[in-house]
This record gives sequence, C-alpha cells and structure tokens, in this order.
Amino acid sequence: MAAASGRRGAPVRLDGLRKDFGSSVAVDNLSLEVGAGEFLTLLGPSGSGKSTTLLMIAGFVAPTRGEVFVSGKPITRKAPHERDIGIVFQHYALFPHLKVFDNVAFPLKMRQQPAARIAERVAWALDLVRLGDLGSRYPHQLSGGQQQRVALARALVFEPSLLLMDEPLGALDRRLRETMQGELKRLQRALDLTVICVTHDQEEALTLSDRIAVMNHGRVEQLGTPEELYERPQTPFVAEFLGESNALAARVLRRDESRAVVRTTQGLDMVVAGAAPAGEGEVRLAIRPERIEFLQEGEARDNVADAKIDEVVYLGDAVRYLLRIPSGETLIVKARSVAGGGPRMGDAVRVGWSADAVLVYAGAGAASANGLPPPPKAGEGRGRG
Amino acid sequence: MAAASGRRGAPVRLDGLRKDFGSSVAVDNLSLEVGAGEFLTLLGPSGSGKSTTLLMIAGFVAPTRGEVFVSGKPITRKAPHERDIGIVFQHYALFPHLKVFDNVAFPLKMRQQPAARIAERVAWALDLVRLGDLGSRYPHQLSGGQQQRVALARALVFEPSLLLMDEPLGALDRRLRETMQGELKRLQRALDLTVICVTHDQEEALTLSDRIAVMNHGRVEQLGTPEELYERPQTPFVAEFLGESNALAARVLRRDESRAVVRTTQGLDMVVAGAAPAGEGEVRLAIRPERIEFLQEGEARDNVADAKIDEVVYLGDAVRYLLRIPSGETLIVKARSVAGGGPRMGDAVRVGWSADAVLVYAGAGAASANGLPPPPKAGEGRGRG
Amino acid sequence: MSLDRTWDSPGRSASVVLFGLAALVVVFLIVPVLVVIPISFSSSQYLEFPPRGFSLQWYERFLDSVEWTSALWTSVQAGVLATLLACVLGTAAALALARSRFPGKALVVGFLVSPMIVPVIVLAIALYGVYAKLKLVGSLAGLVIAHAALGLPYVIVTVSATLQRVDERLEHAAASLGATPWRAFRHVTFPLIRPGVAAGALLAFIASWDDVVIALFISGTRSGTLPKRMWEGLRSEIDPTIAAVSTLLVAVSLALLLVLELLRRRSARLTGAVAG
Amino acid sequence: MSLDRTWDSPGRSASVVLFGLAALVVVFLIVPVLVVIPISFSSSQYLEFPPRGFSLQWYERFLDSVEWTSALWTSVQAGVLATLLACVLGTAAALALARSRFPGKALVVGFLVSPMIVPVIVLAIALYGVYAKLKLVGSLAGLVIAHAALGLPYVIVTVSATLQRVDERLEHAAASLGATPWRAFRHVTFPLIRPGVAAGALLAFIASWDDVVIALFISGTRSGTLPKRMWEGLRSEIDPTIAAVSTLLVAVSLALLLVLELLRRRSARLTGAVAG
Repeated sequence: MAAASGRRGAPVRLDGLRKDFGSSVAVDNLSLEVGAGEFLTLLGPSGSGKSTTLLMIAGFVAPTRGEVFVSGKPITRKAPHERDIGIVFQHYALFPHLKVFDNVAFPLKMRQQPAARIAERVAWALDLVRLGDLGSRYPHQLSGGQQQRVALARALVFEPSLLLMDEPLGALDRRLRETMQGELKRLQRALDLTVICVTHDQEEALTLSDRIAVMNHGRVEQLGTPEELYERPQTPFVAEFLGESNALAARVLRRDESRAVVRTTQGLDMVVAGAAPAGEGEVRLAIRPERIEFLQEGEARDNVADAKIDEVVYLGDAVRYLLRIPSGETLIVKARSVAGGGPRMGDAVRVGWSADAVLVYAGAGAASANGLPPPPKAGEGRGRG
Repeated sequence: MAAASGRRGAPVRLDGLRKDFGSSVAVDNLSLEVGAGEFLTLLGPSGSGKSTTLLMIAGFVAPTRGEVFVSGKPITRKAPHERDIGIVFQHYALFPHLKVFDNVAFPLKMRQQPAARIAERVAWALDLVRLGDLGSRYPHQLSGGQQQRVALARALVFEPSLLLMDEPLGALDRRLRETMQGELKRLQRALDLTVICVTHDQEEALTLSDRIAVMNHGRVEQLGTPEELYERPQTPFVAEFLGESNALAARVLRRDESRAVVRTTQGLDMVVAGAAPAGEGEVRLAIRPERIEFLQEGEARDNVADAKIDEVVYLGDAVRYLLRIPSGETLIVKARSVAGGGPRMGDAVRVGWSADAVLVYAGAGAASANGLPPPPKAGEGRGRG
Repeated sequence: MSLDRTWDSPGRSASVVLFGLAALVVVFLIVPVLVVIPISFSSSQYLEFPPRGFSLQWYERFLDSVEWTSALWTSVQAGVLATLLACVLGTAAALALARSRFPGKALVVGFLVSPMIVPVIVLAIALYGVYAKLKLVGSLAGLVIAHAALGLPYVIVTVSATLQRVDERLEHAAASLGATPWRAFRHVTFPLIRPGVAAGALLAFIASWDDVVIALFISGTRSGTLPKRMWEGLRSEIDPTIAAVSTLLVAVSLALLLVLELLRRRSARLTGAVAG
Repeated sequence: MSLDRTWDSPGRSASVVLFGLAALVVVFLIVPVLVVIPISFSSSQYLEFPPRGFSLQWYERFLDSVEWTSALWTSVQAGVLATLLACVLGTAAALALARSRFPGKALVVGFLVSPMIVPVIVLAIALYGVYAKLKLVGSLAGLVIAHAALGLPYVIVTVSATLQRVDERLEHAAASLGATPWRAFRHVTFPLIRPGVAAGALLAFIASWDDVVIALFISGTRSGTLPKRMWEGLRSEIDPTIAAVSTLLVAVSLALLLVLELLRRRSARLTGAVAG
C-alpha cells in the first residue's frame, strides 16, 4: 500500500439542506453528520433525493436552503472546483483522450504540482489500486473493473478531504462487484477516508457502509448501521427496501406489556413480541423470509401454520419457497439448501416463526406491496436511473 | 391467464454446431437436446460461445457446420423470418414508433392475420403479461419491467414453437428481477413453452432453468439441473462460475476406497470423501463457503481448523467472513446472520467442514483464482458484454 | 440514479456569448435580407429603403411576366424532382453503406459525397462539357440530374447519421417476428429514419432551389431557374421585381425549414426523444 | 453478452445497390471532373479531350499571370481567415447552445444557421446593399465576414453534433478534480470535440473556397477570388488555364478532406471509437 498519505478524511455535516425544483421538493430539510473516516451510504429508490443531495455536496446543485460543512467550515458557496472533494462517478467518467497516467495526474496538474511530485503521487495512487503497470493504456483498453479502479485512483490522488461515490459498483458484473466491494472497503479503512456513497442497491449499501441513511421522498427514513436497519427497521418502507419482507395488514385483538395477538385481514392469528402500537388497532406486519422455519413433526414455535408449497426457487446456497397458508396468505420463506433434499413444489408442510420475528408498525393498509410476488406490477415504480 | 394457446413448445436439437470466425472457433461441435416445454439456459462468461449459439438458432449467424432441428425438422437453411421463433432481446428491442398494441400485433400483421383475430390475440397476450390496459402507450412511456413484459407478449403472441431469450433480466433492477423471475417461470410452465435462454448471470440461470448448460471456450462444460451443477460441479470452472468456492491446490497423501487425505500447497491437511483421482497426486479442491461451519467448543467435524477473522461483510440474511488459518490459507465462510451476535473481525474461531463438502478435481494448480478475494485483479477478464 | 443534467452552472456567461454572436450574425446577414422584404412591398418605382408606401406592384409584375413565372415553374420542377431522386438514391446508399463492409468502402463514400467537396464552378464547367455532348444542356432532365447529384451528399449524410442511432437489433427483432427484409425496412427501419430522410430532403431541395452557378451553365434560356433569371435581371437592368423574387425565395426556404422542425418535434414527442 | 452486430446477412444485395449508385454518380459527376485533369496537362493550344501530349504549359501560364496568382492569394486569405472566424464563433455558439436553456432559443439557432437556408443569391444581393453603404465592397474584410457567415452554420452543426456525444459528466469530473471552467474546457471538452471542430472547419473552408456568387457581388476587381476569376475567364475567352485552375481547386478540397479523415481515424484509434 506504499507510503500512505498523511491526511485523513474530514468530518462532514449537512445542516437543514433543502432543494426545490419548481414546486416539488427534492430534498427536504436534511441534516446529517458523517464522522471523519466514516463510510456513509444514502440508500433509496430513484426520486428519493439521494442524488440531489450528493450533487449539492459536490457543488453541482445549489441548495435552496441549508449549509454543507466540511471539517467544520461551510463550503456551500464554493464552486465545485474549489471544494477539494473526490468523486467516483457512476460510469467512471474517465477522460477518454488521456492515458491512465494522465487521467490520474489530472487533479495534480490542475493544482500546478511539479512534474516529479506528480509522477510520485500517480505511482502511489496506481499502486494503491494495483494498476501500477497500466499507466500507459487508454481507458477504452481497460476492463470495467480496471476503469473503476482508475476512477478511484484519480479521485484519491489529490488526497481530498471527502470522497463521494455514485453507484460505484452499479456498472459491474455481479462477480466483479464482490471483489471490488472488498477492495473498496479495505482502501477506505487503510486511508481512513470519509466516504459518502449514493446507491439504490441494498447489497452495495449493506456490504460497504459503516452507517446507512435510507431516504424516501427527500427525507431520511432511518439512519443506522447495516445490522440496525436490517434487524430493526423502524418503518415498513425500510423493512422492504432493505432485504425481502412478508408484508401483512392486521388488527390487534388483545395485548399485554410484552406481547400482543393480531389477526391479519385474511384471518391468520399471530403472536407478536413487544408492545404493539396503541390506537385504532390497525397495524402493519413485516416478517423476514429467513425467520420462518420449516418444522418437523412435534416442533413448536410461537406461531405455526400449515402450508402448501406453490413455488420453489433454487438459489444455490439457499432456496426460496412461496407458500400458501389456509387463510389465503402467501408467505415467502428462505431456507438454506439441503443437499439433495428439502421440500418440493406441492408438498404440504408446517412452518413456524417466533413472536419476535414479526415487526409491527402502526397504520392501516399492507406495508406497500413492494417486492411481494403475486401482483407483478408491484415494484415497477422503482426503476433504475 | 385467459384462453391458453393450443400449441405447446417444440423439442429442439442442436447437432454438431460449429462456428468459426476467421481462425478462431466460437462454437465447437455443440450438440444438445432441449425437450418440449423445457427451460434450458446457456450460462457462461463472455466469449464462451453462448451468444453465437443463440444467433445460429435464430438464424442471424450461419453455422460453419452442424444442423438445428425444431420438432425434428432441420431449419438451418431457413431465413430468420421463416423460423417461427420468438426472441426476447436483451434491451427488449421494442419498436419505439409503435404503440404497445401495434408492437404486439406486429408478428400477426406480418402473417397477414385478419384484424379481428389480431385484436383478440393481442388482448390475450397483453392479459398474459398483465398489461391489458396499456395497449395505447408508447414504449418510452413504460417502465423497464413493463417494457420487458411487452417484449415477452410480442414474442409469444404468434405462438412460436420456441422462445429464445438474451439476458432477459439483465437490464432490470435487482428487486424487479426477482418479481420478473417468478412471472417468467409461471408463464413458461402455464404455456408449456420451450425456452433457450442465454445469460452470464448465475442467479438468473439458477432460478429460471430446468437445466443449465455451462459453456466455456465454445464447449459445454457441464449440463444438468441447477442442483446437480451446484452440488456436484464436474470441473473447477463450473464450481467457481456457479456460486462461490474456496479453491485450493493440493497433493494426495494417501487414499483408500472411500476417502483420501490431501495436503494443500500451504500445508493444510484435509480428509476428502470419495476416491480421489489417480495419477501424480496433484489435485484441485473446491469448498463452498456455506459448507464451512463455526464450531462450538468440543464440536467435531472431519476437518477442523483454527482461524482468525480478517473481514466481516454483513449481507442481511447472511454474513460472509474472510478467515485466515495458521497454514496461511484464506477461507471464505458464509453463515446465516445471528441477530446481534456472531463472530467479529479479529476474533479467533474454530471452523470445520465434512469430508464430502470438499470437491476434488484432477490436475495441478489452484482452480483458477476467479472470485477469490486477495489478488484483486482476479475475475477481471469476465467483464460484461 | 445518476448525477443528472440539471445543474445550475455556467448558463449565464454562455448566454451572453450566444446573444453577442446572434447579434453579430443578425446585423451582418439577417438585417440586409430583411431589408429586401419591405422594399419588395414598396410603391416606389426604384429600389429604395425605407419604402415610401405599400403596394404589391412588384409581385403583380412578377406574376404577369411569363419569363418570371416560367422560371418559377422550372425551379419548382427541378427542385422537387431532384429532391425525390436524391432521397431515393441517397437513402438506398446510406442503408447499403451502413449494412455492408467491403474493401474500398471509404473510396465509394468519397465518390458519393464528392459533389459536396468539388467546387461548384468546376462541377459546372465539367458538367457543361459532358452535357453538351449528351445534348442535355438546356433540358430539364439535365438540370434535375445535376441538382440531384448536388443534393445526394446531404441525404446520405443525414440518413447515415440517423441510421447510426437506430439499434440494429430492431431489425433483428422484426425478422424474428416474421418480417421479410423489405417489410422490416418498410415497417421498422424507414419510420425510424424518416426524420433523417426529411432533413436530407430539405437540404437537397434547398441545394437545388439555391443554385445559381450550375443553372447558369447548363439550363438553357427556356429552362432557366429563378436564381438564374434573377442573375440575368441584375445584369440587364436594376429591377425591383428582384426584391419580390428574393422575398419569395427566402419565404419558401423558411417555410420548408419550419415544416421540417414541426415534423421533427412531433416524431420526437411520439417516440420519446431518441428512437431506438 | 448481447446479440452482436456480426451477422452475415443482407450485405450482398446492399452492395449491389451501392455499386450501382456509385457508378451513376461516377458517370455523371466524377468522370466530367476527372476529364478536366488530363486536359489541364495537355500540350495542345485548345480545350480538347483526349489531350494530344503532356505539358505543364497551363500551370506555367497560371503562375506567370499576376491576375491568377493574386486571385489564388485572395482565395487562400479569405478561406483561412473566414474559417478561423467561423470556427471560433461557431464553437462558442455551439457550446453556449448546448449548455443553456432559455425561451426563444430555437429562434436564435434559426438566426445562426440561416446562411445555410437563405438562398445565396439573395444573400449576395442583400450583402451588396449593406456593404456598399459600409464601403466594404471590394475589401478583403468584407469578403472574410461574408464567407465566415457562410461557414458558421457548418461549424455550429458539426460541433453541436459532437458535443451531444460528449458526456457532460466528464466536465463535472474535471470540475470535481479542481479544474476551473476554462481549464475544463481546454483540457477535457475541447480535445473531445476537436474532430467536430475540424470537420466544421473543413466545410467552412470549402464554403469559402467554393463560393462564386458572393464573390462576384462583393469582391472588387483587385480582390477577386479564384472562382470569380474563373467565371470572368469563361465569359471573355475560352482559356485552357481554366482546366489547370479547376484541377488546383479540386486538389486542394480533396487534400483537405483526406487530412481530415486521417485525423479522424487517428483520434478514433486513440480514444476507442466513441469519445465519452
């Protein structure tokens, strides 16, 4: 990793950022602190305001209100080229007419560094991304993963106080993505970089981030570590955007301090842990598919249901089942694959899940149908782009 | 699903197909049978010949040698428009100047069907993909998933004897992809379609296919059901292309009929099941990350190792660990996530795996480094495209 | 979701530069041309600006003169026929060029677009030499062929550019759906390249409508075009009818441009901006 | 991996159409032009084909004549200066147009490309009127301005087309890396649109090099261009020097085209076909 840089990432603070486009609010009073050396991801569907936020930090969009602080100093009135922020763009935005070396040297040339210093820094940056020997290639002669690493080297070579990334792995192959995830994470830790990353890809967010801010309609729905968000999503939106969920609408039948019994609209009764929200009694439920287990004869759980297997999808290390239970609900269940075994399509099975596997939210209506199979129009709104 | 069609998919046979481009062989003596109503996927990296094979079946590329049979009749000399094969193209290739209705009606108009019949069939096809009410939109007014379904309706409306698909889900969002996978599969079963699909995405292949042909260098490396390929890959290439694998080079120390003991190049001894290949004694090993388990004090397995956790990647329903064992090897281990628990970075742990979790292949050298983290240049060759 | 194209930046200074330029061009080109228009409606007997009163006398004189009206008719005939010829040949050539690969292709392209490169006066002299032998001088056919050749490069260039943006997979899709190559062209390719063909047609028509030099050499007295007749008019006497004819020439060119722009917008609206 | 573009199909019939067309154009346009070349090397005293013997007499006569050489000098000066002016203004205008959005933008574009649409004879008449008042008739400056206006639309069109293919994110990237707007233009945008600027420059030069009509109107006797001098030469006597001048005109146009093509290929090779 050669002579590491002396600088470390700066802390960043967004203070009441707001952006209106005409009469629509793209980002609504967004405040956020990112610690020095932290990797924070803005995760959300398109139109959630995450890209606009990134553009405001980078200086390409002027906020309607609010202020961006880097190392405690406001930068909102600076032009993009004065901000000292490295950006890795979605499709890398490498300069096609410049060799790899000159691409990486670009920010140093703009800063009028002496040639010797440039050569040394570029070599350092290319070594950092393990492309030391490709300096004389043109970008179009590189593979997608190599281009991505050149973009990274170019964004890091001038030791910016902050690194922004826009869907950094989106253009890569599934396989390559896994390799690059590890590499990115390692670099970020080694150089102690402050990174703000924008993505709509939950896996990218989970694997890279120290903390994730899930955005929706210009606001942060929840901010926390990947585990916090996955295990304890605070809204149905977060539960479904991050990982798969069985979403059900239900009514509270009775409750005590630690438990409640709810009945879904289709008539399935269920024990749920924790104090169910007060009020009308209408609630929304979410259950992670991997929290539902197939039960052997005689095994018991807080909640148990008989079911028929409608569909079996083999995923290699896991299997996803679509079950129909007598009340009419469809449940997604995800289990580890059992070599040469496991239930098959059409089988009658018994499944169970514990009371604390059920997440309960106040409010009527099924937690939006996103990601749930039967109505195939669901999830359409969440296109790329 | 409305009045289903009377026809079902035809059986397809590829007989000794070969295609040379100049001096390079794109497809090499490929023979394959696809049953009526079967979903077969050609899976492979770019340059493996899978796309050329699809183009030869469609009639856009003339084979150098060999014959394509549909329903037992040779079609190799027919022009593409005489072949009666439906194709779903990678980016859908919808006609941008025609409304959805006219896009779907196109093949019927080309066949000079009467207007009433066209209206009826188009309505059937649009209902099939649940887009009945969008006939008067233009393609650019639809979301990616809707466009995909229009392309499907258009390829199915003339009841082709065979449906070809080129990376059918590649342009969709991860979330939408899961929804469409289910829908595609359901349609294929309901209409009893014969489908040949081309993809480089292992997940697409696993979830959709009845059988998968893994291609490499113009040849089929292995043909079988998703489970067969994942559980019993016959070559290191298949083991690594389909799912993740720990690849190790080793030498056979001793063997009997049912077991053998091997020693990796770094000096880790391991018991493996089955008769190890005869010969020199040089073998290649592959172990699925999810077959390696964390052991409690006192638990035993065929193979056991102490390890230090180098890296923890949280995936939501699972966690991927990178372990370093005393002999120096790095192992990837994938385990279900344990709410609020599980080993952490830097922890010392004990892991174990059974003898039959180790796949053994003849031949020297580590099964190519693809997908294995430390040298990050690995896996680069497998770009998109 | 990508960093999109809506940032608020250098718009302002860009607009200043743009307006400055537009102003320059307006002063040096548009104003002189605009001056011709009021003159053509003048009630005066002389070319003068500003005109003293309004009258249509020069347009009446234009319409009453057999010389002028027959020149107009020749211009229209030559323009329309040459445009048709250039469009058919140019579209075919563009398609053939886009879909085939052979050695010497660059040379063939060079030949096809050479009328755009060879100085028009050289072309005129050369054509005159050949046409004299073929007895085509003074014939409408000769003029149409020469003007079609002038327009051909425009059609080839615009159609080729449009073809580049049409995904070849659309033609594959049409074939897979049962369309013969001709039907695939008629129902898929042609509708998608129509904007390019229309733009090429406009440029080809204007090349013909505009041409002075070739018309002077190869159109005879009976078959003179409007610009040729204007040229001769300027030689003999200063006739304010010229102003009326100029106005007419400009009006036709602008009207065609307007029609083209409206067609383009409609097709962009229908197909969602970029076809393919 | 997509269904790629290497299928074996309709190439053959396409090539037949193409060769037919090329043949037509060759017969009607290229052959006449080519005939001029041997004639220019003829040892005969008259315009005749095929020439009887080889000599450079007409080239000698051309170089010995002050009239011809000063016309050549005027053509070169006007061409180069007009091209420079058109390129600077046209590139600035194309950039401003691409990066700004304001009401009436279409109208401004219309003004800027109007020299391509307004018939050249009308333009010539109108310019003569204005230049007469500004005392620009017969001056090199007048000719340069008029020719720059002729070339401007070509530069705007080609540069705009190239700009469209340059990813705006590259400019964002340059800014994020510390480049001021001017440096981002100089080091990123300009190198990427250079092929478009070069193509526009070629077309602008040829528009000037080619022009007969405007030169006839606004260049005086002292400042006549080559095409104007040719025109006058044809009027007075039939002089085989014309053949030599024609050959020269064509040679310069072709040489420029060739240079442009070589530059384009080199840049395509360097940047991997499509920039951005």
